[in-house]
Amino acid sequence: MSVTEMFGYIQGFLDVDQEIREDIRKVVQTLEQTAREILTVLQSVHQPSGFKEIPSKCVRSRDLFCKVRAQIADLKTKFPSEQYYRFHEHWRFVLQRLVFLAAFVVYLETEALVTREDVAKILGIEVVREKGFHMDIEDYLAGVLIMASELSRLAVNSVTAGDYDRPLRISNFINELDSGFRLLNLKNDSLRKRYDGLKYDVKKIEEVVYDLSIRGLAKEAESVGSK
Amino acid sequence: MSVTEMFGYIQGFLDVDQEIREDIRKVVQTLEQTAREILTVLQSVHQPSGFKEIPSKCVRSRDLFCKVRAQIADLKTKFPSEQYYRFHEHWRFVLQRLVFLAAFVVYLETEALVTREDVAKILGIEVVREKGFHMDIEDYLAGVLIMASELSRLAVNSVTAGDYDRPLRISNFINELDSGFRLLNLKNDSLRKRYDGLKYDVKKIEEVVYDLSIRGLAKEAESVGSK
Amino acid sequence: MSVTEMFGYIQGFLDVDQEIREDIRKVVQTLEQTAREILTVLQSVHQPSGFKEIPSKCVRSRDLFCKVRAQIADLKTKFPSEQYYRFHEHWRFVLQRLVFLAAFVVYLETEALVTREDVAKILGIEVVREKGFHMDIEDYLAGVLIMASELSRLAVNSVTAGDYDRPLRISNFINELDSGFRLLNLKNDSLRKRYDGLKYDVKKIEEVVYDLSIRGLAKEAESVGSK
Amino acid sequence: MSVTEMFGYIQGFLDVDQEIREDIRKVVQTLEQTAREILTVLQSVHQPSGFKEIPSKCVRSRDLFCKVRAQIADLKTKFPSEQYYRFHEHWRFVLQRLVFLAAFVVYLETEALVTREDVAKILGIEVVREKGFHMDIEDYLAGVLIMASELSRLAVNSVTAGDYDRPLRISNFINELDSGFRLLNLKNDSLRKRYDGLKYDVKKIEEVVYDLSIRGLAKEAESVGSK
Amino acid sequence: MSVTEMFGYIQGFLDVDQEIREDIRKVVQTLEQTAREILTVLQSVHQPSGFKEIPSKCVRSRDLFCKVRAQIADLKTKFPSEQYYRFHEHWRFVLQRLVFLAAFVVYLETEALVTREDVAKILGIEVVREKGFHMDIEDYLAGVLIMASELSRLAVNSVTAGDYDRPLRISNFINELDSGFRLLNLKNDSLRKRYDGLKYDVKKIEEVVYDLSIRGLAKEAESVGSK
Amino acid sequence: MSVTEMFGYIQGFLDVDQEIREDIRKVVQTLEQTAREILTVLQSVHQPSGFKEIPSKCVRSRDLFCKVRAQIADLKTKFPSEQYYRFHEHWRFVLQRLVFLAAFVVYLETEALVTREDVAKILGIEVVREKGFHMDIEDYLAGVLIMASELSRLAVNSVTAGDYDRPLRISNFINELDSGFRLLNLKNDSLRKRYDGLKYDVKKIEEVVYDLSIRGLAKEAESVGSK
Amino acid sequence: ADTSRDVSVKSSSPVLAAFKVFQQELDTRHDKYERLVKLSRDVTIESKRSIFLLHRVTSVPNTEEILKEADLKLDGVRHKIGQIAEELMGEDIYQFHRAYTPGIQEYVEAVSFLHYIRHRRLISLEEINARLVFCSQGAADALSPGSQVLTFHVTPSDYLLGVADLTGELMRMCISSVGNGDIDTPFQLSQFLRQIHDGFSYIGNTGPYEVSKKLHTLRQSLAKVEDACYTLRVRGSEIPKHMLADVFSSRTTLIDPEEGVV
Amino acid sequence: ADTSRDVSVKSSSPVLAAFKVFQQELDTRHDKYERLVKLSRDVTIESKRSIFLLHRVTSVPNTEEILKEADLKLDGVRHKIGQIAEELMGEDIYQFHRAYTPGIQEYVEAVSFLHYIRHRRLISLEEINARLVFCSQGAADALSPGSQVLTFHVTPSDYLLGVADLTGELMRMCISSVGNGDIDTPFQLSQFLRQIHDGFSYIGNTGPYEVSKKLHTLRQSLAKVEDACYTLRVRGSEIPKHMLADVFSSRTTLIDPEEGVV
Ligand SMILES: [Mn+2]
Ligand SMILES: [Mn+2]
Repeated sequence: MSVTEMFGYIQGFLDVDQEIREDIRKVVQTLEQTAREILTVLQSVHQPSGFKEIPSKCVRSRDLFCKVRAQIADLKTKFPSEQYYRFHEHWRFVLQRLVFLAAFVVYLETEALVTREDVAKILGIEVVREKGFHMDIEDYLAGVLIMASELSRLAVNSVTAGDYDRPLRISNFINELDSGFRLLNLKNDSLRKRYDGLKYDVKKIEEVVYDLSIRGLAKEAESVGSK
Repeated sequence: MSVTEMFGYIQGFLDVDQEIREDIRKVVQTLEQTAREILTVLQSVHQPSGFKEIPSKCVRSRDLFCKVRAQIADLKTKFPSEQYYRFHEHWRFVLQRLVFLAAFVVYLETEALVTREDVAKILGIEVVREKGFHMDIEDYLAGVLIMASELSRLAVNSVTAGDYDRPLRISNFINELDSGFRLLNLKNDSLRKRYDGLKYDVKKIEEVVYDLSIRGLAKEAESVGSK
Repeated sequence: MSVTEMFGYIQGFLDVDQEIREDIRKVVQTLEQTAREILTVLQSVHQPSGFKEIPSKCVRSRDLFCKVRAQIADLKTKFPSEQYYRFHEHWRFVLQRLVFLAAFVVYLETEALVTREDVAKILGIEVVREKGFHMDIEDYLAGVLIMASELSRLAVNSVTAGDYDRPLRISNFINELDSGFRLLNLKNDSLRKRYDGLKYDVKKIEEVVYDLSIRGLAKEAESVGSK
Repeated sequence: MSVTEMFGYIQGFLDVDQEIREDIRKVVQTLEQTAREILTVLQSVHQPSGFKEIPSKCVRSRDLFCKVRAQIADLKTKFPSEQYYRFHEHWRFVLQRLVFLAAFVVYLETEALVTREDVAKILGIEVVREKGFHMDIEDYLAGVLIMASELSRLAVNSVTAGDYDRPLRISNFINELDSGFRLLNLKNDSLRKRYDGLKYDVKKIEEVVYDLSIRGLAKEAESVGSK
Repeated sequence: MSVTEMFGYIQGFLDVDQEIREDIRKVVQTLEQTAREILTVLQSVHQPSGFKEIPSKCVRSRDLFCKVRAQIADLKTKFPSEQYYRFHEHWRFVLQRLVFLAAFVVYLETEALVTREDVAKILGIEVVREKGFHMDIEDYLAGVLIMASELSRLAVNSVTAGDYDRPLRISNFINELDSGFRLLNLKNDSLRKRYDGLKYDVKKIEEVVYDLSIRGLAKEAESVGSK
Repeated sequence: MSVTEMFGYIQGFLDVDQEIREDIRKVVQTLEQTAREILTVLQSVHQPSGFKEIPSKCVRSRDLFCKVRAQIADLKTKFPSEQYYRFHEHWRFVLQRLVFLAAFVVYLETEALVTREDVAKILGIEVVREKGFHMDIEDYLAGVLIMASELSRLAVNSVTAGDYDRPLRISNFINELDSGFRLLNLKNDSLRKRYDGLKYDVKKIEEVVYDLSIRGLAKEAESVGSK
Repeated sequence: ADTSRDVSVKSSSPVLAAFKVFQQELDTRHDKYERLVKLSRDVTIESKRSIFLLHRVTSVPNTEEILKEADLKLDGVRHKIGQIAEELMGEDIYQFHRAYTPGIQEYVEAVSFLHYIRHRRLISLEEINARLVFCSQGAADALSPGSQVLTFHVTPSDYLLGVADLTGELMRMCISSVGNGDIDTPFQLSQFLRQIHDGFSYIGNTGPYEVSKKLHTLRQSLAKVEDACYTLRVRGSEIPKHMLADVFSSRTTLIDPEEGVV
Repeated sequence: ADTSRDVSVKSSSPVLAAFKVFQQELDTRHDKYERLVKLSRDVTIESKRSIFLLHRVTSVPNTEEILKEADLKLDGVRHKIGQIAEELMGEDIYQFHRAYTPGIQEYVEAVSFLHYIRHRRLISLEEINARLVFCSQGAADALSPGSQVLTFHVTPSDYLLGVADLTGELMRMCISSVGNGDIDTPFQLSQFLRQIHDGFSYIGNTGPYEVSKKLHTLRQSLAKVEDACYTLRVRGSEIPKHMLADVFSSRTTLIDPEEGVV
């Protein structure tokens, strides 16, 4: 095989790789678009008027997650499933945002932490790597931490909207989350940094609960906390 | 000695250094794990229900410090004791966390500032550098400042838990600490930065006391302050 | 003049410059020490018991300002007076702290804003640049803003100490100051940032006044607020 | 599953990942050591005296590649083969060095470009990703480009050693290589950058040929060039 | 012990530390000054006229090293010898420069690599850490690498000055040095980076030898190279 | 118009912008491909055998420029013509390469500098901005400078190929170009940097001419050089 | 002989003739760029001063006076932008965009701040551009009725970047309002800022790169404003009912937390 | 009631009166700073153009003409520096130093380049300052013999930074000289550059921070110049003795390598 033939042959490989990346980029762009749409829907829960509409906003988001599943299904067709980590960087960012959005919807619906299994179901992907396009564990954790920060904002705005119970429930939830993370021996730099941010969220929410409690607006606090 | 011999000889030195660092890193990892465990035990004092359990939590922490002492004893065996500052960076971070935890336990037990001597005893290390693996003074101060920030959080959560006296006592303690630090002529950058954070803690706690006092919940404030 | 001579000549300049800076640094260190001492004296006004002792604390501070004047007099001898801005950065920080301390003393004594002229007198320096070591206007303003922040803390602690009139007077004073600052066109620099902080001080004091007024603890509050 | 259980479970995953990485790092270190040994053997070809010994040096290198194959075989056992790209960064650097060394040996033996298949054989890895630990195409190209730069050095040193024919042959070889690369549509940043370096190698070698030709030391140049 | 007493006590420690550092800084400044003087003396060897004066320049440098020894002797008195690594950063930079200068002088005198023992003697320090202020091995290596880069400049300027033999000798020397470094398994980042620079020096010098050899100016090249 | 409408409106702009850029990128890719093809054709002039084939290579290149013109015609349809500089960065790089190729062909054909008008014609674009997609003056100059560097390479390879006249003609040409560039006031940008490179090209060619003239291989050299 | 080689380049050379043209073309371009940079700096400074002036509205009784003064100041700025437009007449504006974009962004910030204070809504790009129509100076001399009209177009990117900075000023205004006992404004501002924040979230990373950098500051500003509203709400929750009428009659928003705010 | 609190601040308040004075003082200061920035930009651009002009000396027969033209251009720059001096009259120059230091450094670069070309030596700080003496504009009107004299002092730091940049231009000049067949200049330049390099090494890190940053570029420039001299030397080594007289009579430096250069 001459050098020219060899390089022609190699160019074939490179072309395939570049096409795959181009295809992935395009699908990821549509995913980002949908993620932004869901975000816009969910951000309205911070409006004073938005609190009553939480259920309907969740429903709307759930609808949009159908679109997400279709787009991820499309994404999966763009590359051999066992090369997940080869192209991981392309969708990593948007997937973390989607985990956040899914976790936020689930929290608003049930006030519980979405499991990795549930997120996988909502996004239409696998839990276990061996089965195909899956939920990377660090991305799952990153998404959950983004939600924690959103919840501290929600606690503040709940009070503004006159809902004095929600902050107490958020406080308990975030504390539980914090304990969970403390079990982990994080090495990953960006995740570690995000986790440091959680401490501020915990503190912020505690201060909200404090403000309510000193004014006698949170009589339930103790009963909730001590159960 | 030929150049080759000389460099072969030098490689020997470099290898030893590498191995020492590798060994230190491993022990430090176990220390970090134990530090996280102690933190988990102590975190519960911020819970409304946790206030009653402070004594028992302190006991549990004291138990875990046995483990810390064993691990630090192990750490000491990994390098010649007079080369403390050569490898200082490896354990600096975790040691400051451990000082914080020790200082926090002592505060919860006695509402007093742990001395450097006591910290050294709790961690199973020396006070004076000449005697071996010791308590570096800047690390001691850094740990104390971490505790100050934890106490401002505790003041807030005390109120939520209905304990209106504790914030006043914390306020006095923190003020004393602040005066102490004002005596110091700090040059060290990271320590100086941490110390600047202390001002916020002081202010935060004063505001908690204010909130109690304007609502007539802190009649003792003045009597405590004037003693 | 040969290249070597030329560089020798320039080196001469640089050496002199280095020496001057070294000398300045030393005097500035003593100034910082004195500033910390004055601060320690004045900090006690935040204590519940400290309110009665304000006059005596002011006297003590005034004494310490003698020391400051002597140290600044020393500082002046270290460099040609018309090169003030060449070395400005060295004393800028401490001078702002000293303006703050002087302004705080004057406020505690008279509840009025110290003028630039008065600060200059207290520090033993000139008002006008042409006359020698002088009070830079931005440093004066920065010092005043540090005091504003201290006053918001004082307003909070006054209430704790049971002095319900002081916050109202502070409120009026700070409002006047705020109006003054609104007249200025600041650059995007550290002074601008400090001035942004003033808004929070005003807000905090307004909250204190509000707390007092809704509890009927400050009848004057009403009259001030509604006129 | 409680949050605690869930996080405990997640920690398991994280631990496995970290152990794998630790294992890989260790094997990669031994590979780097062997790569340095091969390099030392091959470096002697740049010595005036080294030219006669090229065949024996190649034989010695071939021996050392046995060790490389054993080490890579070990590396393969450290992680599931389909997760190649997850851990790619760990061995990428050393693998490119090994490709360079293999390509250099093959060039010295045959004055031909090693094929990807041959490199894979020399390193004891697969060509096709599907079959297991394989020769990533970009790493192959990077290794070839490192060799090109080594050849420009060899051209220079050949002249010093009195071998005036070799530069001409290298020039033809490098030109062919350059044509090959020009067929590629490179996107990859680091590879593109390395490729830009090839232009300098081409130019350098042309200047060596020029130097020979203007001094009448390279009569064969034209005949070689026109075949 | 009250908090105030304790902090007063701590301030004592901090003061000692700061004084030590201040003292060290001053001595290091004088060392830097002397190092610059030696550099100025040695840089004249790059002048066309400077080549004849190499011996006298070496003598002058040797004289200045007396001053260095006195200054280092002074430095040693500034801190307890077993705390070398606590203050290492202060003199690290200047010590590497001094190693370079010593290595350069020794090379100019003997065309051999200075040993760590010799450097230690020239600088008046110990080889072994246990004996006191010693020659850190990485600093020794860094200094040697700085010299390598200076030698590539010297090779160029030798030719300009009409000395065609020196480059060949430098080339052999640098090649030997390169082989030596290849034995090392460098982890240290800054050292590794410096070592990468050595490759360019090797190449640069080879090109000088090439230029001489193709013009028949370096007939000795082969004989030297093959011995 | 509500805030939401306003952002929707702006989003519309951004979407259009994105699409335009995507379209431009695709056409630019095809242009880059064609540019590489032309380069491959022209590279062969550096081969000893290539000198005779220059005319035929130029013809082949001229053919490929038809393709370029078609592709640029396509590019023009992708955006409003008066917004050339909005998207300039996208084609800047490839356009400079194409100017280089056009200038190189014209030089090989006529040994004259292609005018801006001619380049514009070869690329099928305008000279004047007002008329549409045009030849930016800095891109034209950059392309010319790339050619200058190629010509210095050609001068070297001409000698290898036994053509001793060409370097002299190139020398005169490049000198004229250099004089032209000296008239310009450039900013500290990439063009300035490239122009600095021209000095090295001039120097290299001067060296070739010198080599020829001292060997009496170019009688014209003398006459040119001495007039 | 040193310079002998070069003399061979005759001054009649067509290459030199061409380069003389290039020289002029490049110098003209750079000079124009430089003039635009200077104009942009002027625009920036005067816009900043207008913003400072506008912040005074939260502390004086007569708002309208300040608004008028600010408008007058901005007329001066617009005059400068007119000079920019003059410079750009017949040019591809994107060629010089980098020279004047800082000034234009600051102007957008100032003018949208003024607009918000007066109308409590976001000024549109069209509204901004509508006021950037000028008579060309040359034509103005002739006073002819058909004098040439110059229009300056703020780009959507500059508009976005200016609005992103506006949020910082709105946050400052919010905090000042609370300090001055004004309770309506903070709630209004939090609504408005939230809308802008949601708008930017919607645009996300499809906008210019600088926007993503400013997004973080925007989020912080929003958080500060939301915190301020939160504080107003919790402290308002304590107000004794009987005090409402006589003490803080104007603070209607706080009367009854159950009624909801907005 | 929103603004009621603030009305209590009477406009007759001494605080407000004082701040009105501050306002004027700050604005005056900022305006002056801004004018200096603009003057500095002008100085920079014209100095750069002088440098470009001076590079033409290696390619034209009549050096003196270009030097005169450059001097004329620099007269214009000095006029601008005179305006800077005017602005700084009675001020602490270090207060505004940051505004005009880039321009002054560029001027030092240009004027020292011109000086080197003419005199082949380094201009001194005194020589530079000696030409920066102006008549104050006000006084110039009166044409009085005792009119006020303004002097501008380049600081040692600005001088050093300008000279550091000069080395880049000298390197360019060296390479051009080789390209133009001029062989004396490169060796002269390498000597001169080496002296400057040694001078900077001697100053080391005791100088201003920016110098240390420029030191790396200076080293690279020196290496390029030393390489050029090296090349001249090795290629010169091949010259056949019999060709010397008739072909390159002017290239005396290359005649006999043994004789040494310079
Ligand atoms: Mn702004
Ligand atoms: Mn320059």
